[in-house]
Amino acid sequence: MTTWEQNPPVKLPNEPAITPQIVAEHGLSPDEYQRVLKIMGREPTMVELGVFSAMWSEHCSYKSSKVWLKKLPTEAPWVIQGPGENAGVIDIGDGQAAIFKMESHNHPSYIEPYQGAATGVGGILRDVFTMGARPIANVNALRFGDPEHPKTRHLVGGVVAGIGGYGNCMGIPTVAGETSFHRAYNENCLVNAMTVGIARADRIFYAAAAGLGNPVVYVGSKTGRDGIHGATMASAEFTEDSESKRPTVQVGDPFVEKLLLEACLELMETDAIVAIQDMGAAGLTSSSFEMADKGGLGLEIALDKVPMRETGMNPYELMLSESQERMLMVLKPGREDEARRIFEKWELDFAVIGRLTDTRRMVLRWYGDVVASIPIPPVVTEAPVYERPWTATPLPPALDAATIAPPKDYADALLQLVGSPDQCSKAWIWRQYDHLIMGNTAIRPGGDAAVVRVPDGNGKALAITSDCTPRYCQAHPETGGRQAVAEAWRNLTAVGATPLACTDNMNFGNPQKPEIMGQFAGCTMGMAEACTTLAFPIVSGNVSLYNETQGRGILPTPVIGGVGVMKDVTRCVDIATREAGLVLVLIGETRGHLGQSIYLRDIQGREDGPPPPVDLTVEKRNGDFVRSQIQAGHVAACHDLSDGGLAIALAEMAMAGGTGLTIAIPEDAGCPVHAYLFGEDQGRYVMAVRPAVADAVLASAAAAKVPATRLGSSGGAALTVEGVLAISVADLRRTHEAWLPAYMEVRS
Amino acid sequence: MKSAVLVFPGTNRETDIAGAIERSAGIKPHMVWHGDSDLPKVDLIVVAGGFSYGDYLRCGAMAAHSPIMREVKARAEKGVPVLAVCNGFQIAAEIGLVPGVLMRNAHLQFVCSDVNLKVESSQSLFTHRYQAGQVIRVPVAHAEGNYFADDDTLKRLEDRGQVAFRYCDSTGDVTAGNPNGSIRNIAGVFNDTKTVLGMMPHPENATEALFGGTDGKPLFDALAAALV
Amino acid sequence: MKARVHVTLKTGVLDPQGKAIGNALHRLGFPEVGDVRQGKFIELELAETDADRAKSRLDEMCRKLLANTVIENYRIELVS
Amino acid sequence: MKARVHVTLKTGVLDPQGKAIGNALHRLGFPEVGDVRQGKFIELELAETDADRAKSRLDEMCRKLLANTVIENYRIELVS
Ligand SMILES: Nc1ncnc2c1ncn2[C@@H]1O[C@H](COP(=O)(O)OP(=O)(O)O)[C@@H](O)[C@H]1O
Ligand SMILES: [Mg+2]
Repeated sequence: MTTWEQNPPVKLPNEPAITPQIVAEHGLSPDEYQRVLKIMGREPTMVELGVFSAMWSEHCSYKSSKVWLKKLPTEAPWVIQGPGENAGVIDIGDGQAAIFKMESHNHPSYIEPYQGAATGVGGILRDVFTMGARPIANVNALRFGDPEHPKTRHLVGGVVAGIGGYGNCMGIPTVAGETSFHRAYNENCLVNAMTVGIARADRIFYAAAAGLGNPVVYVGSKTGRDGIHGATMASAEFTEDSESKRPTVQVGDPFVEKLLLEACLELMETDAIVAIQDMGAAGLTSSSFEMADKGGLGLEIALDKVPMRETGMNPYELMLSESQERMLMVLKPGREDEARRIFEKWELDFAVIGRLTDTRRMVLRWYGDVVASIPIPPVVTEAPVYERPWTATPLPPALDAATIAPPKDYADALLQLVGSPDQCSKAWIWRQYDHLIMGNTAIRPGGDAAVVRVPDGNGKALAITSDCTPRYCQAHPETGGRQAVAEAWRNLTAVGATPLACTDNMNFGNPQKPEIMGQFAGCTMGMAEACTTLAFPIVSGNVSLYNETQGRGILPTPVIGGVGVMKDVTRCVDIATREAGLVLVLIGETRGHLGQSIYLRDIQGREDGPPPPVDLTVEKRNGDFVRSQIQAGHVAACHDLSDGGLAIALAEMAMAGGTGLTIAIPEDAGCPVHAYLFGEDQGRYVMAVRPAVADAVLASAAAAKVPATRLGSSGGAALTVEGVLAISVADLRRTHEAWLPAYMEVRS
Repeated sequence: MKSAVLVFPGTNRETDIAGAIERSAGIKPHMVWHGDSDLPKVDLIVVAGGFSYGDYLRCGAMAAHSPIMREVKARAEKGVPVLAVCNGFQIAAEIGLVPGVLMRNAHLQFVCSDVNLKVESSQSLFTHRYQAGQVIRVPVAHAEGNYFADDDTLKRLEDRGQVAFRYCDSTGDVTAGNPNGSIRNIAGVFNDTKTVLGMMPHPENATEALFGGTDGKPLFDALAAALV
Repeated sequence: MKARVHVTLKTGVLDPQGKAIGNALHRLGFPEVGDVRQGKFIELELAETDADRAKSRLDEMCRKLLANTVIENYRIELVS
Repeated sequence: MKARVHVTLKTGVLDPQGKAIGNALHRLGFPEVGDVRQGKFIELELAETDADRAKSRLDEMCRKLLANTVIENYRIELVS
């Protein structure tokens, strides 16, 4: 028996009685509140209620998604740490580890695009450096509403500036991403940020607290009233009155985060840290519970010791604040001064705020009084988990390409596509991101995957990409989930890298609707299958639900962030065909699948049909072949085929290299010309092969039973499909580069 | 060549430039924390890129007033060469080591991109490995690189050959290719003894073939050759 | 007519700029400086002679563009 | 004591931010807007009770840090 049980916690001045309304405002259902009462054995105080509300929010507890996430494969011999820590960790050789994760900041970015996106980047960076890694690359996956929607331009401008503003100041290159537009995101844009870092494989830092009596230390910025209820906000569907939730947006300070990064890495050079955890969503609450729970210990915190930015703050606010740029650490006993000196050198706050106990309770004190005392294990183990009802989306009936009209003019159609919002150059975006700092960027944004040399890594590099095709996921979630993983794997392969593992960001609508839950279930099953077959496990991830406004949900968007390794960075290739005389070889089988294609949507104005099937065995066979040819040095440029099919891929290669390409459609194509050019069959690549080895490459493809077609060659100043179209590379480029800057020029 | 690279809170391109120096000079520079009391005796002082003190008030303004910059200024006045890149240029301009100021980019956005630069003068210890008029390709990465100086200053700079680099297109046309609105396309300037070079572009990120090309390397080679 | 608009961060919103300026002033030997907040200040010429109408138009400009009312307050002042 | 400092670009110095705001206002349907200039606005708390001394200290702060007098003017105002 500890004293708190005889003396229930002290109430705060003016503390309201807990009414059903207050419970509801904390996002807890009546059932969930009953659980709270059972765990506590009495009515909670407001501070305690706030803690439960944060810990049991969708964002922190994964209550709707947990049962499905368990189905994802998370292991491989090279996985050091799978999901469950701040970020995933994989072995990349030479005693080094890559640490990475993706995270969403969708709702905050919609409300305040600059700060929402900026603090999203700040949050994911902390997740990675809290584990001991120096971040080496940032990635951003963005989904916006219809370009014609009055808010879209403002969101694009703010989000891009915010991502750049934070990453640039931190000095971490932003090297890859994706950006697309669809009316389904009109009221719910998606901002997913990923960070990849490098650490010594034998010096990874974890969150599990250990050592009875050890000091618990707060470092970083002071705590203010920002983002109180942020965690619950991220889990609540938007309604008309979301305006009233506005003040919950946090402001980031990338300069302080840069100092925090350097200070943490400096302290990590010593052996003073026992455990470390960043304060992200639900701030001090989730970080302290996570540390204590993982270590099977209790924690006593003197909240009055927390560095505060404002006067008059109370324990409730301190526990729920989402002020940025803060960390919680457990130190070895007696190492406080050493740590303090480092943080003070970097002009950061440092405070010993508590101790580890063996009570397995979270005891919060305020100037001596106990204001909350919560048993830790049940908050975690008895957190609600829902097996929400779900209904599967049936596979739409097949669409015969022959029933879909060819374009009136092939050249016009291709120009229209390369200049469309989704297919146009995103250079306007990545030019605002410092993608060159650190001097390790071998392949810049604009190709398939970015390639970044690993510092002190014996010439090895990481390939990094993010991918998802939401319209496929909408049409058939399982295929869409499979495709997202396959495309990420393919993009890594296309630069010559060996895909190792991925992180995911599951963005969906309201999981309480069976069709939406069915999308989640379907995508997860598809992803699981693809990850297993491709030996590409998920090592970290994030779920963002309730991306829904007035009953309209977003397209299901399970974004995959993939990481692969190249032993020798000099072997990587990009998509640019820079020289004449290269032989263009199409790898994979072309059936002319037009269902859910970009051609169908953007040229024919139809969003129907099934997505292209993904045969994972074929995917792996084709990809392994392509990689082997790149690594052997036979390939000068390579591009996978995705949105817009062969025609778009060739156009992108020609534009990137500034050289023309000429191909002929094979006689035995087996499908109409427009299906051959724009079909989105999976598992395909175009390789630009060095002429001297072209025959040998085709012969080894045949030996490996990989379909390979000699399409034509590079040279001249135009992209030519014999008898079908000819467009100068200059015209392609002009069109490709025009849309986004012109659109953003009219800034609002 | 003994060199020192200054590190302020928020500096973030110090490793890039230290790498470039080491590749050319074969010796690692001293990394000097802004709070360290003394600056080692070196042949070259480098003020690197980044966001010193967050650059929240005006780029370079806060770092310019640090004690170590007072020392840098004193050494520069005695003739010790100073290379000030990007945020370093902003700091150097703030304390008057080089003329002019750097304002917000005209388009108001951060810009990271390769640019073409025309080498205006090969008569300096920084540029003697280039030919005058040569066009080189190196990246920029900044939000406040819009160079400005009044007419008198500009006239003086031009008359004395103190413009080091100008933005241009691939043919060397210096009325094109301006990424930030800089007056007269000025990308880098010398002090009047040509011992201090302030420039916005990052030659350090163009010193390896696979990572941005090698057009920035002659600048470091030149320093390494001159300052033995 | 000439107008001035002041845009400031709402109380409680972190002001990294103000904080950095305060720290810098301390380092430069101004220990008397306490809290510092930074804001924006915009001067506009208006082809409008009616003060009321000008004010209501300025108010609209602030809400639409000049201020981000999620985190900022604004104040309008007519100068002449 | 509380003080306000306004830092503005000198006339003749190009103000891209002001220009961009002006253009954006035109596009948003405010054709009555003419010239726009943007400046900074800094509010400081001072542990100082003598107005003259405060002013001279503020002047020093402006010259040393808050304004770049090559391109900017500043104006000091004591509020209370
Ligand atoms: N927001 C962004 N930030 C950085 N790079 C981006 C962004 N959006 C798109 N890109 C880059 O543009 C290129 C094309 O993107 P995408 O069409 O999605 O490629 P893919 O079809 O190969 O997945 C990629 O190199 C990608 O990294
Ligand atoms: Mg691709």
